[in-house]
Amino acid sequence: MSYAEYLAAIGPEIALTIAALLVMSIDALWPRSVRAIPWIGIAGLLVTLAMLPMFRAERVAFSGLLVIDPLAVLFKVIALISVILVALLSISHRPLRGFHEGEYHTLLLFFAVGLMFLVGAAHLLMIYLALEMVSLAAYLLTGHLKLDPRSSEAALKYYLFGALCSGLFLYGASILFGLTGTLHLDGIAEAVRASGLSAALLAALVLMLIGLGFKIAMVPFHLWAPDAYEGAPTPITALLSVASKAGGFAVLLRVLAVAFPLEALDWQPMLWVLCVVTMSLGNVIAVRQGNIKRLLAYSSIAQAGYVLVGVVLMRQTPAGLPSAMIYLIAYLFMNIGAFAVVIVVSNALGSDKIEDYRGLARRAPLASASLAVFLVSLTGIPPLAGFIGKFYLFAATIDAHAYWLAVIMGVNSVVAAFYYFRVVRAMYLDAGKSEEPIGTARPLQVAVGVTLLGTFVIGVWPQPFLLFAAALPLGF
Amino acid sequence: MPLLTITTFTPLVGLLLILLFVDGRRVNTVRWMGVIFSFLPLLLSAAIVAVHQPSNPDFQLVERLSWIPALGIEYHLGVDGISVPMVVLTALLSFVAALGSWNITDRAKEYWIFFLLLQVGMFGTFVSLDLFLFYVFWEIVLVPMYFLIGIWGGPRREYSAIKFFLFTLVGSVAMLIGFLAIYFAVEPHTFSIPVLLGRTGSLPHTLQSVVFLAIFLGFAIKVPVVPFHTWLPDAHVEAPTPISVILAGVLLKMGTYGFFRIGFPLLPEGARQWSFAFAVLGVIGIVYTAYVAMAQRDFKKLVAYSSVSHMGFVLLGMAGFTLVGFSGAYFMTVSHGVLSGAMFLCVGVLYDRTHTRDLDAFGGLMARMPIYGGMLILFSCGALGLPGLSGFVAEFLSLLGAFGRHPWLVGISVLGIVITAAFMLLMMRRVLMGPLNERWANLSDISARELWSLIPLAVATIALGVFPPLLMHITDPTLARMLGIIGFEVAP
Amino acid sequence: MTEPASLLAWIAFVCLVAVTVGSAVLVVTLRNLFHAVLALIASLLGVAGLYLMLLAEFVAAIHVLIYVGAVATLFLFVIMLTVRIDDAALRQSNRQVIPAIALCGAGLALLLAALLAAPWTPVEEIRPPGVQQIGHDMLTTYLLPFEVVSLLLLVALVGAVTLARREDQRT
Amino acid sequence: MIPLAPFLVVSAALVAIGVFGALTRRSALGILMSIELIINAAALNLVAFSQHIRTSDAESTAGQMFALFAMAIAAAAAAVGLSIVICIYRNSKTVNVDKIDLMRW
Amino acid sequence: MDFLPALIPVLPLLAFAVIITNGRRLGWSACLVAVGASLTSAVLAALVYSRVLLSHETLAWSFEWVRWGETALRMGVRIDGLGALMLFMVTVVGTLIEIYAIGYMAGDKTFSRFFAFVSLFMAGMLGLVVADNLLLLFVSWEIMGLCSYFLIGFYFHRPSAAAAGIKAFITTRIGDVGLLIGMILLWWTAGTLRFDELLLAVPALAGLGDAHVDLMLTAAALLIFVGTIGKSAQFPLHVWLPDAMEGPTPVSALIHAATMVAAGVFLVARSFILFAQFPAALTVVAWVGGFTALFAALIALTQNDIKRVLAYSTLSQLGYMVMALGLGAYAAGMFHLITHAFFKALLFMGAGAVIHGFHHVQDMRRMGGLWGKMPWTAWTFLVATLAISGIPPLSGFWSKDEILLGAFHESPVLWVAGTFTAFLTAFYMFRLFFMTFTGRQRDGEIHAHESPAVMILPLVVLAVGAALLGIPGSPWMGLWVQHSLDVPAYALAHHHHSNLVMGLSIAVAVAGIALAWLMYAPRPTIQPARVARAMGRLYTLSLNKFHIDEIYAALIINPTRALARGSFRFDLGLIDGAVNGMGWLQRALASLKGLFDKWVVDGIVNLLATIVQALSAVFGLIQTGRVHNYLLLASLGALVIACLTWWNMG
Repeated sequence: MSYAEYLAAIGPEIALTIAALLVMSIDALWPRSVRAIPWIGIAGLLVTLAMLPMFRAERVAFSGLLVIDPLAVLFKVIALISVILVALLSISHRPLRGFHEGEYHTLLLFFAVGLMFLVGAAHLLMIYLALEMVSLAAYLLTGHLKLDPRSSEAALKYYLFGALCSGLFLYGASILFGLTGTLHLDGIAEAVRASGLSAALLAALVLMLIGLGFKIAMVPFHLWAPDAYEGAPTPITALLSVASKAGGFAVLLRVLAVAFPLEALDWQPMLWVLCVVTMSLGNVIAVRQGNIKRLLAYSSIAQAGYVLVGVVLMRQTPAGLPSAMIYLIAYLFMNIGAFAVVIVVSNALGSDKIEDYRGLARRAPLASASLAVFLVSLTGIPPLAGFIGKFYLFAATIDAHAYWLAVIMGVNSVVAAFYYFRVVRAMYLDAGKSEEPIGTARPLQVAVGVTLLGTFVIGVWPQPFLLFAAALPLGF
Repeated sequence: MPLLTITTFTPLVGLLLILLFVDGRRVNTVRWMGVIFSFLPLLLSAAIVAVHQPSNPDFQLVERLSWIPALGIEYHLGVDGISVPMVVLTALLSFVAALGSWNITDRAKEYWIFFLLLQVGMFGTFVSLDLFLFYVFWEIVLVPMYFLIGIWGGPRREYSAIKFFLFTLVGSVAMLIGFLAIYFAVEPHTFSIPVLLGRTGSLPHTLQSVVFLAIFLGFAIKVPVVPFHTWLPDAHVEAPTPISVILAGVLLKMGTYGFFRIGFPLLPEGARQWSFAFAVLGVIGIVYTAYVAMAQRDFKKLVAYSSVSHMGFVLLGMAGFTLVGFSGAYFMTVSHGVLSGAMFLCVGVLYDRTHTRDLDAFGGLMARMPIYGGMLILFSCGALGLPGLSGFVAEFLSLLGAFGRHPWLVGISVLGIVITAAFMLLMMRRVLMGPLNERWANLSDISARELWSLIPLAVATIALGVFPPLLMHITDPTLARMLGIIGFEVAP
Repeated sequence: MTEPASLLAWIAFVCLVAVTVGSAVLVVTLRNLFHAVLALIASLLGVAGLYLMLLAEFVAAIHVLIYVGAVATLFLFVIMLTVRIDDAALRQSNRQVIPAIALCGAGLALLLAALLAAPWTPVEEIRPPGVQQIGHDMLTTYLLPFEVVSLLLLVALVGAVTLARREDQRT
Repeated sequence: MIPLAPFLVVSAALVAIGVFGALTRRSALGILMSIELIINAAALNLVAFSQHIRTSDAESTAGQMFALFAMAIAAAAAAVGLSIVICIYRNSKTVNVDKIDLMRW
Repeated sequence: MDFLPALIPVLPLLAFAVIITNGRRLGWSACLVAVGASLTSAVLAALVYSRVLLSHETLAWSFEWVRWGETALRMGVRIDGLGALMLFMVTVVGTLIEIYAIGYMAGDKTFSRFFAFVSLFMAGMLGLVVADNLLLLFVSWEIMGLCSYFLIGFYFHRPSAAAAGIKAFITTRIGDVGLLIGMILLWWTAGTLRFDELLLAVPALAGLGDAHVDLMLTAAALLIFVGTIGKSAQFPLHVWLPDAMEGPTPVSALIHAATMVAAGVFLVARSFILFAQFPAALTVVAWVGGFTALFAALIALTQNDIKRVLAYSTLSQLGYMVMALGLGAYAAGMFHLITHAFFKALLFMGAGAVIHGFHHVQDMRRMGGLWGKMPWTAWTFLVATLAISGIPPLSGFWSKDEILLGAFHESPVLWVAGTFTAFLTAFYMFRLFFMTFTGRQRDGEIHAHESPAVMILPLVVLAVGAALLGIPGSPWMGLWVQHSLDVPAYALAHHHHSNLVMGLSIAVAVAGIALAWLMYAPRPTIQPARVARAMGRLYTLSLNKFHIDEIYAALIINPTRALARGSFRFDLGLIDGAVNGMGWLQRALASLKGLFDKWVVDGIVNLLATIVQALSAVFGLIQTGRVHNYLLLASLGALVIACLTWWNMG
């Protein structure tokens, strides 16, 4: 592998690492320039994002360790966009201001690097390594506000749960290595096809599923999510709910689609059950949540359930995978937008209780209108992004004749509407205690603007996004 | 000249203008812009009626743009015999409701924004020929309606608003599943209604009946059909007057229009299998809600239950599968739109003055408000099916149509007519007749603005009642062809 | 084909397994955390011995270096910092013991059943790759993980220092 | 030489003990130690497999390489874990998992 | 020029529109507009019916009203002999009553509204008479029903008037609904609603001998008769007519004596082709008519309110007409309708004059000796009373005699009942006359006065009509009226004259008058009070109208109201469960019984919402906040997944 090929394979990752190191050193050498650090980080991310199209050529790099294919590129785009937005959110998040911002943004960038490796990894070692890197960065970022007991408690729970799950994932990977004699996913697939179904293979799959399930907060491995989301600083909650979840989905897709061919081990019924339980439990518990971050946590668990529907059906219908992809893209904009507004409110009111959102419409018309748009889009009402995502998922279920799944999804979206609209009701229908308006910091306005634009554009003109998502060949 | 797109999106232009350029505090400018942008579609709908040739049953003024080729979805608009009257009715009632919203000053800017968005959704639903586009416009109506009921409504507005929203959402999810089942059942997959019209008749019968059930649920909640009707009284009682006019006058019609446009023509076999259940639900709707209406103390709830009862006729008329039945059902859709809209305006006029809707609180108002009394009597007579007004023509044609297949059900439904007459007259007596309740000694009669919003409706009721071909010459060719597609017409 | 394991090797293996599993049980049951860490060290040493049995000397050496040297001492420091005297008396395991025992027992049984019945393809003679082979692969095929692990360690370093540092020492 | 099976049993036992420890230890440190055990067991498993099963010559060192990286990562994870434990100690003066339930329902 | 007949109903309609829109400006002159309109239409009608009666031709004109696909509904006018006669009666009586009303209603502040509704009513009645198909007939039928509701409830500040209005409208509505179903059934079997086409279609269908078709047509006939029972207040839907007396007297005269109540009879006559083909339908009609006649006469005996007596007498006479039609004596029935319209209108107007003069007191027991004070009213009243009692040569005798003749030939039982009713009629009519006009004025302080000229004139004209109108229908002029009805071939053969029947009816009438003279003359020989005690139970039964109102209240009205309340509670409770609220949740979870109550009381819809809340609370609890619980649950979950998949795969 000549150095030119190195550069060609992981060019963007290298650029981002340089940016991260730059941010770290500037913070170390010129502490006074702390205002500029976040913008440098964002610039680095933007450059990497710009480089992505040049590095789109499909290839297998590092003798099979890393692969560049449409799935990887799409998820890199999702990862980078979400980290940029989170960085924007973090700038004006009051508790974070002046509290080790340098380290915070360094970790954020490394998190992004880890994510880019994760989505590209096609080798068990590489997957485990990237998984751990992302997780470690996530634990540290969650616990960043170390003076606030909630943040460190969140980090502890997140860490303990994550460490156990990744330990079991490693053990599962070792069994898989033992069965197949290779760590490359496609090598594993051939060996598995040859050897066929065995109890050990199932054990390996379940154990690995623990690790991946933890990452996408799938029931029963979602228990850490509500506390972690509530405790973590809000930008990080957004990061966890979108970026780390998207990374988890990328690996899950790659492992399930490549390493475990259906002929050998039919994992669809298992995933079907998990998907239904995730969707329903997430929606049902969210109904009685009083804290907006916890509510969005359960909603994010439920959304993971919806995306899983696409994963479950990806072998039955060509619409399976693209529908999961388009839903993830739509979900990115809706969710981060919602968290952006949560930050605006918590900066002004200092609380995340839904009661404190009463009468917000009069105090911050723009912010509450955009939160209303995000919540309505999460419910799946046209002409917004959420609807296109949900519609395509419904199309997949009907095309795959999974009528029961469609009905369950329908019921879930109705239950979801109930708690999303509880927030809308608090903002618009109930009367607030005070009237004085709430201002929004500039970076937050940019973040809300971008996400709002994303939600409307995907909703009204989804064609380019559908083409982009549909570019994923089934067997990749 | 894309007349349909302009009509549908004029309110949107108004909305954006108000949103971006008008300051919330200048209520007067907001009001005037709102009314103007509600009036423009009325002119445009007149233009549509002028351009549309009733004799040709095909889709006219068709506008076709490819929107999401990846899924084969097009931005496909068009009108025919059964959508033109709906567009006119929507335009008329929106203008009347806009007039009715004149004295809403609390958060006026938001009110008009939601009101205009509502109009976009309604117009879009009636002119779209692509199932996906239909669904999009169908759902757009939901959110503004939630806010309009939720913010400007009565004491229990939150409960009613969320109930309305969830009910309709359940229906639309079922409908979405139904549309997708049709989309995938037809080779090559398409959402466009004109293409599906010829094709879906030949689908396997079991599929058709199951899909029809799903789509039926979606429309039945909106119509509403009896077991799914409980959201209507709450939504009406709590909604501000102009919004109840729109809710009763137009939103209910989206359900019935759905049956005309999608339910029956696309799934004839399914419709035929469920025709008896359809008729039974219709009759239950007529008789049961008439009885419930009789027990009402609240004026608005009485009118709300009576409108559910009238929609029962639409179901009964369609279940007959005869051309006269379909014409009668469609006639009832339009006539009920006019009548219930007017009735709600009357309730509103009284509520604005007395701030109570309790029927027992009124009495002898005929002496104080003779013109209002006259109007209320005219519309109540229309509602109870007095010949010479549009209500009777609709009821007569529907029953005539349904008699062929369901003679006994028609017999039972007639009981509903008697009970409707009873509670309408009881209402008239409690409000207008009897000794003048001294609390209302100084009530002012109906104002010019309120009168001028009622007069077009009165003219419409009388005109349709005396000379039905005014509407039927537009709908007749289209319904005839639709029945041809459905393929089985029973005797006259 | 390597000759069947000599008696001596089996005895050594059994001792090592006893040490490892025994101290592992101690780790999870000892009430005093300090003793638990010592048991942990013993267990890790046992594992290192097993590596030697598998003729993976380099892995054994690294294992001892990292675990016994770094990780165990780190644990000791943190225990010193956080565990107060009166903590030792507390019953260390909580109410979940019974369900935990049942769960782990069942899990272990199922796992063993699955593993032992699996179609392993054991090779006749063990020709373990030497250190030289590992070194060569580390910098050729596995160069990328090598670099990425360094980034990971950097992340861990930056993060751990940020969190653990006492706040008042504002530089 | 010792066949493969005993090694699998040992590592499975260690994993079971590790999970048991994670579930029952009241102190966060206890849980950390148990998790270390699990990771070691997995590494042992890897090395055992890399010695015993036939692999393509390109991947002859895969098992050991994975074990090595796993150890490095475990060390890093331990460091992060312990720093979080210290944070928790500073904030709520205890590392006892039973008492750390500020956020529930 | 043949659309001329179409103008007849339109003129009063225009008058109605004019008066209702600018009622204030017109004020008193509204009556001129109304009377003018009815006069012009009377003249037009005269032109029309004179041409039709003299030259035996039928004028017809129609236009296409509604079209769907190929079938179309044509609407229009058709005047034949029957129509002509009705036109003559309606226009003459109607105009006279309007003139009378000018006097009677003078001074009432809602003067213009009264004439507006009277004009609308005239339009409805004329529309009914000239209609060439059942649908236009039904339309005008309902418009008349509405006017009767408004005119009965004209003094709307009086709660009893409003209640009577509703009672009238609902009861007639029940009848109308029967007619509606009958029309639809007819359309589905005969394929048309136009009378001329029915004349051809019905015999053809009956000829087929298909049992099903016969059944359908008989059902249609009976359903149409239900309409008549409603509108012409036959038993059992007669309860509304006596209460309708709450309205002003001109209204009672116009609507509840002459025209509207006769509409039911006219309907049967118009669609007689349907009844004639099926004897079963005819016998039902006959018996209902006969029974109503007898039943109403019995009640009239004991009534003390002057207008109530006349109301029951109208009921009785209508029963006669329906019986006549039922017996096939088509011409006799219609001739009686014409003559009855004249003398009953006169009786009501006379009573109105009495009430007007007697300061709105209607109780006969306080009257007496008004002959001296109101000579004109008394004379005209006497003529009418003689006519209704069937004393030759007045019109009542000829028409009633024809009916009894028909009854004599067809069904002896009905003939006996008819004759006995004739006796009762003569008795109660003269009881009324003697109590009102002869003897001393029992209530001293009310000094009655004669009515103004504008009221007297119509009385006199009608008196002349009541007297002489019998002649054209009597054998002296060769039954001209009956023949001009161009009795359709299908009507039963005309019966030859029988002296026995004529003699007996005269005798019965004279006996009735004599008995009345004995009981109620200035010096009664038989004390009515003693007779009342003697009759005992029968008297009290007849006094409170055989408790029909109470029976209906118990059987129909209250159960309907209870059903309505029940449905509303059902709607609120079972389906909607509006009674929700989170408080229920905690208690409901406590007890299974609570859950049952929840399901029944809270309703399906809100139960779903509550179940979701309950589940949410339960599942929310697994988030205990303690990490090791999470770990336990997670590993448990993993194990369960593994086992399930293995079991599923295995």
